[in-house]
Amino acid sequence: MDLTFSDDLLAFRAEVRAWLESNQPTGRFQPYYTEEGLAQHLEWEARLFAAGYSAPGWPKEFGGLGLDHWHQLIYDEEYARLNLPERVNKMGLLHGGPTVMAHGTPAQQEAWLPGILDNSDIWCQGFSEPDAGSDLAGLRTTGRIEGDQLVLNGQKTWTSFGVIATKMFALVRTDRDAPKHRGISFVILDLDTEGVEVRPLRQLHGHAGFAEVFLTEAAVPLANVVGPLNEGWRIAQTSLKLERGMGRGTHTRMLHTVDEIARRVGADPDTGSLERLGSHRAWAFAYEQATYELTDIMSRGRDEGALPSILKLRLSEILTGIVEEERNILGARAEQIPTGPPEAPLPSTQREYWHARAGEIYAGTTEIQKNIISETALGLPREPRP
Amino acid sequence: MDLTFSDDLLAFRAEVRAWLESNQPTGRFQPYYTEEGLAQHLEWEARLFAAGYSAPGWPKEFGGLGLDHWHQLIYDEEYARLNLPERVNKMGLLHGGPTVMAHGTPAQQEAWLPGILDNSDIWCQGFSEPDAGSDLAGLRTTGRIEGDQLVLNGQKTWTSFGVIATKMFALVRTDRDAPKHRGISFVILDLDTEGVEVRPLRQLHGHAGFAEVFLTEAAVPLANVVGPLNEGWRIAQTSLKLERGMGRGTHTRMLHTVDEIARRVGADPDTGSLERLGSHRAWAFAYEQATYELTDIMSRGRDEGALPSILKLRLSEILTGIVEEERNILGARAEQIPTGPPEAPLPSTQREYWHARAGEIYAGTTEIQKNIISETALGLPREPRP
Amino acid sequence: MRYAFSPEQHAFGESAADLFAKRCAPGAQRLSWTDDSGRDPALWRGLADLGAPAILVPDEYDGIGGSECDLLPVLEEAGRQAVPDALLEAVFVGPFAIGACGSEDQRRRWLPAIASGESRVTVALSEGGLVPDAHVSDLIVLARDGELWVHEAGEVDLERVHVEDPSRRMFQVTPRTQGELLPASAELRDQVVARELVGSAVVLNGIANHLVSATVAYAKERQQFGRLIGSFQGVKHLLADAYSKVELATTAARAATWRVAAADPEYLASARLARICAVEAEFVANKVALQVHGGIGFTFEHDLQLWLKRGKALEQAHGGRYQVARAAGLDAVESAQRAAYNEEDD
Amino acid sequence: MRYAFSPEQHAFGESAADLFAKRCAPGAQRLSWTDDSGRDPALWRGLADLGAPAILVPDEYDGIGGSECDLLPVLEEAGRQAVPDALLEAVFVGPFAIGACGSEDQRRRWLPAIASGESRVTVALSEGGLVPDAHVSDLIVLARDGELWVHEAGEVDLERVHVEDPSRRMFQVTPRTQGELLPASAELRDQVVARELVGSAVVLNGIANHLVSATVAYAKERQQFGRLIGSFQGVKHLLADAYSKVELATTAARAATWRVAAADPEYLASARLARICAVEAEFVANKVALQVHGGIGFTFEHDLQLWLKRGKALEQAHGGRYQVARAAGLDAVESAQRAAYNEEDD
Repeated sequence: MDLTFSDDLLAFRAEVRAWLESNQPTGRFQPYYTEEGLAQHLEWEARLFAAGYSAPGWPKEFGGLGLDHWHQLIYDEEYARLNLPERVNKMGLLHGGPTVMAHGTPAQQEAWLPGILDNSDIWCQGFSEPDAGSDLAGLRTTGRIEGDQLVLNGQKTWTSFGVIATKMFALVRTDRDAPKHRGISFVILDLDTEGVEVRPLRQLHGHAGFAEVFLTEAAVPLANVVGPLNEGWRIAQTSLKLERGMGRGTHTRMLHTVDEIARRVGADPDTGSLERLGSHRAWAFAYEQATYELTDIMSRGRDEGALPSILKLRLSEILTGIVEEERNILGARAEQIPTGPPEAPLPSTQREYWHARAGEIYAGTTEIQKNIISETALGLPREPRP
Repeated sequence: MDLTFSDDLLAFRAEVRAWLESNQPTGRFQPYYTEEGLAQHLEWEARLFAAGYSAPGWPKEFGGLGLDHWHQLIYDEEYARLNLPERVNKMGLLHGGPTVMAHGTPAQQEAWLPGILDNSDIWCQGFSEPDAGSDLAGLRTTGRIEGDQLVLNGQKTWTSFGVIATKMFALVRTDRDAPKHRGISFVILDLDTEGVEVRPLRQLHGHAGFAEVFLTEAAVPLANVVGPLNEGWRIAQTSLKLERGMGRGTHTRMLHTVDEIARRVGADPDTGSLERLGSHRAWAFAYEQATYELTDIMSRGRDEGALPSILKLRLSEILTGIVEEERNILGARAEQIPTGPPEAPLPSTQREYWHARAGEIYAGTTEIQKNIISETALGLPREPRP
Repeated sequence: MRYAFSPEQHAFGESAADLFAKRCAPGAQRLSWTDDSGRDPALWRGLADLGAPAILVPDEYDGIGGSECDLLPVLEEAGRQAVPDALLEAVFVGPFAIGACGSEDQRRRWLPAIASGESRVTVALSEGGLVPDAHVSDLIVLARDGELWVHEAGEVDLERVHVEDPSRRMFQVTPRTQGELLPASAELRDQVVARELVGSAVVLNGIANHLVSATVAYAKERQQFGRLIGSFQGVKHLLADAYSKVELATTAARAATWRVAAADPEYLASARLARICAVEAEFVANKVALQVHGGIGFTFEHDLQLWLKRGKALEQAHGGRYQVARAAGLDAVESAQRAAYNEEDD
Repeated sequence: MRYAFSPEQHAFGESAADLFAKRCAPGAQRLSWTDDSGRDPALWRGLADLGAPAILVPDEYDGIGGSECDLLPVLEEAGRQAVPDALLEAVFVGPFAIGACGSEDQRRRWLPAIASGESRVTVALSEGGLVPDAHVSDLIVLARDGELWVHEAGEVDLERVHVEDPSRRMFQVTPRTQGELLPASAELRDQVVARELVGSAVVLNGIANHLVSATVAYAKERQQFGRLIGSFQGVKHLLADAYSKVELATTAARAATWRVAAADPEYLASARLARICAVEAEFVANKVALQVHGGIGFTFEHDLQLWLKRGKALEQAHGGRYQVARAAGLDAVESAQRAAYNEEDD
């Protein structure tokens, strides 16, 4: 055991912190799905890009900083520590881009990756469908080969960043006769293709950046398929694994929320509140340390086993516990918001509250994670198939 | 709505209370499975019998008090209020006897019921088997018809009162070719029958009144079968329903335990303990009221629906919460006992603790109750059969 | 004993349910969100025609002189249909407060109009707290310096405070005059508090009841992995747990309402206990409902949000989750001490 | 950074595991229940031969001068095998307390014998609390009037206090003499407390780890309804939940041990956090283990009871569940206030 950060990492932290602190935007941004908000986000993204800070995890050959897992963690911690704006091209940077790097042809890489870096293209993910949520492989959107084109029909939903995206990486069924997990292809499509309609999907807390995407005879070049045709499920594992893995700055934000509760409790401490606070603080600490442990494992190239699922499961439960406690402490004031719904999105307390509860559902529900953990880590038998 | 006890019930309560208070035994009894304890219990039982208080719920024609549901509830509340000794012939009084009354022949009733009343026979239940716990219908003990005899082979377990019982009502498989829930018969056997071996089954908290019962070519008269041959599953529902229903004095004992915690918290109240106490008190109140509601429903002959399962599920969770809280309040003292194990059974705090946890398992585990509730009350589909 | 509603009570609840279904269906409620008032005068008129605000007004002031139990089915149904109106204050706590705590003169002046529905009352029992539906109320009962005061609508300034649930209308009320003191004893004020606690529990139980039943319905039609999701134990057990808690909480609230109505010596403690169960049961139902609905439940278009947000608001309103639990803990301590004292006495 | 044990630490843990398997298998442990001492001198000799009590004794007193992290695999394993011995006190808290808090003279007198295993030490840090394994200890460290005192075995009266777990040996210790004061600062005493908290967390994690793995094994062989019970989501989800909590608690305890060993500024707060996670995780594992085993787990003959009872005892020992949570809550308040102060300072 050795739980100290190396001098190299400490120096890197200082460097990142210094740059972020002196370059951070002033004031809070509007949501990215408003015109003003998008402009603010893109300006900030441009500043990151200019400084080479746009894609810390990408290899240098693709324009990234080529950071290893530990340096990325430090970067993400510092970014989260200052509560800096969400990266609007997250789906391209963390999911689509790395998948193209791993499975795309050199021509595809050359065509698509630069646009992610400089935000000339904003990417979104087209995996979920109305009837394919937890059961992702139950997707029904079809891709029909016609000459050198793939003609798409179907509906995608829960497309984060969908309202501002220009490109989507999607899973479509290209062989209807194959078993459920086969016959799926991974394809990139321009959202201005004819036959593509993007409708904003507003959430109950007012967030309106997600979208539903309707595909009606939308023709994309067959050359846009990443990896072999009908091998899309395997290809998508790259992206899904990243999604189910850690959000590298999550523990920092979690600890920050606990601090906020601690400050409120501190104003009038009583044993009941202190006991609950102590417990929340304990699990936030455990989650932070488990994030480090996963980073340690990944940086050694060792098998992560079920640890990403364990982290996802515990993360959502710890976070919902914390945000519920925030409501308890605010009491009757917990429901108050500065401006009237339904026009405006909810302010941070309520937004984070619902977002934490969403965490038990997206990227594999709590129930799905428990299935994965019990079957892979514990080796318990699968449910009998009906 | 009308939630007052009638004058008649109030008068009955006063009468029962007066009798119990002036006739109650002094001092605590030894456990019934010790020689001294059994003598103490039987002497108390004889006093109850002499006063006609032995079987309040049995019809007068069978020697009971013929009390209706509400009067029984009052009786049980008063009995529990004074924390009087457990009835050692509970299995005969509440389960075996009523089943014989409902399904037995007049000859069977005449032969067996008086012995339950005056404790010349103590009854136990032979349902559970090592491989048939939650899956009770998976029982393997067989009954082979030979002439006018039923020859039993197999093993019963978790037989409460088994070490002092003289008779057992058991489920045995009399038709191996029938589907799982068919081909089972309900039979009464004398435990001194040749081929019956009773071994005490000690529990982790030292209680040694349960038994395993081994049956090896044990021959009982075919006339001891209650109800038609191979209809035992249906017959047993009478007994199971009683078991899954309420223990009529349970709410009284639960409220008593909450009072004990309240007394300890009162010595040094802090908000954390008060909050937890308040919550436990609330659910104990809800459980008490739901017990009354079930009594109300039963006394009107209306369908109880899933209410008995709801009460069983909530009872075990409320009780384990309360006994865990008792440990929290005792802190490091929670583990202390007056005499050394493993010879002596644990004293009341620890005994009640483990007994409460056992409540999540016996008479249908928490998981089984949730299945029952979700399928009967909520109409959710069954699991697909493998 | 009889836990079921009487035929009259049942019929009263059914009439209210019909009225709510007609006036407050989710679609209509959504239209009200962008409406300045957000309140439907026809709903109030309908309730007045049913006699709801008259139930707790004594006969001699043109009321019905009924029992709190009579209003129980209406409040449960208001929760079950997420009725966008501070009914709890307008038909339950408010009329009782003025009837029980007002002077003979005050009662004579205010109660007949309250009973007829001509005059609407609202209440805030936490000092300085927001007042629901103050903008459509003619009388506002406020707690100040440990006493209850009545203000008429013209004598206060209202500032709307936006809240998460767009159906709720909450106001900061600043009186311009001193108002009229309700000359009540502490005991009578406790009776008002008990009605707020138990009424709030009843509404929460209605909300929780809907959350569970709507989710059960969804689990019976949603397929994943080639099965109805309601056939997975992972889903069934969550729902059975929530359902069983809501059932017990509902029974507890009915029993506590009876005790409150009967001025049982334990009425205040019982009201607290009922509210604790209701909050905890709704909390679980709220969690399970959204979890089992999954993504669809998060959409602004799905009506589940009406109950999700109302439930979260009422968990914290009317006393605060942990504050009530602490008070109930103290009640238990005191009652245990009394019991010990009586035993020694024996 | 490296969370895994070093090869040496791993090997040390393996050796201890082998020793425990040889000396403390459940069958052997049961025999000790009726034994007056209940302790196996060969186990202690074996541990001494492995160097366990020497790890925290500095070189200059014939110790090994190792780190708390070196003992971590041994303590985890002691929990995993439910070792019937107060190892936590004898090899972890005790040697450290005397080394860190003793005077030079005291260290010279006591540490070499502790390191060799000739002299065994036990500790009770809660004033007036029971002392584990006092009957086989040569030195007893007690907290009194906020200070730490050492008593030699011959100078105290012991009264055995029976406890639920028949493998534990607890004593009320009444000193006949004043004993020797360990002249420690409050800071040093905190370091002793932190070791008790974190070491207790590590042992609990070992217990919880066994509870989960034994239950998983049972769920893979027990059939009901024609299926392995481990194939029911109702069982799988319980186990996944418990397992994931135990995993996080284990990581937290390792990290906190590191901080304690490194005298990190947050060492005491971290030790408390680790113990909170360990208690909560073991609590869930304990519940799930018995629930999934069902009746068989309740029998006196089944070995599950060793871990069930040990776990329940350690949930309450070494600080008390809620007491530690409160202290950790206060730590969080203070740390948040410091952070706010620093931000203003920037």
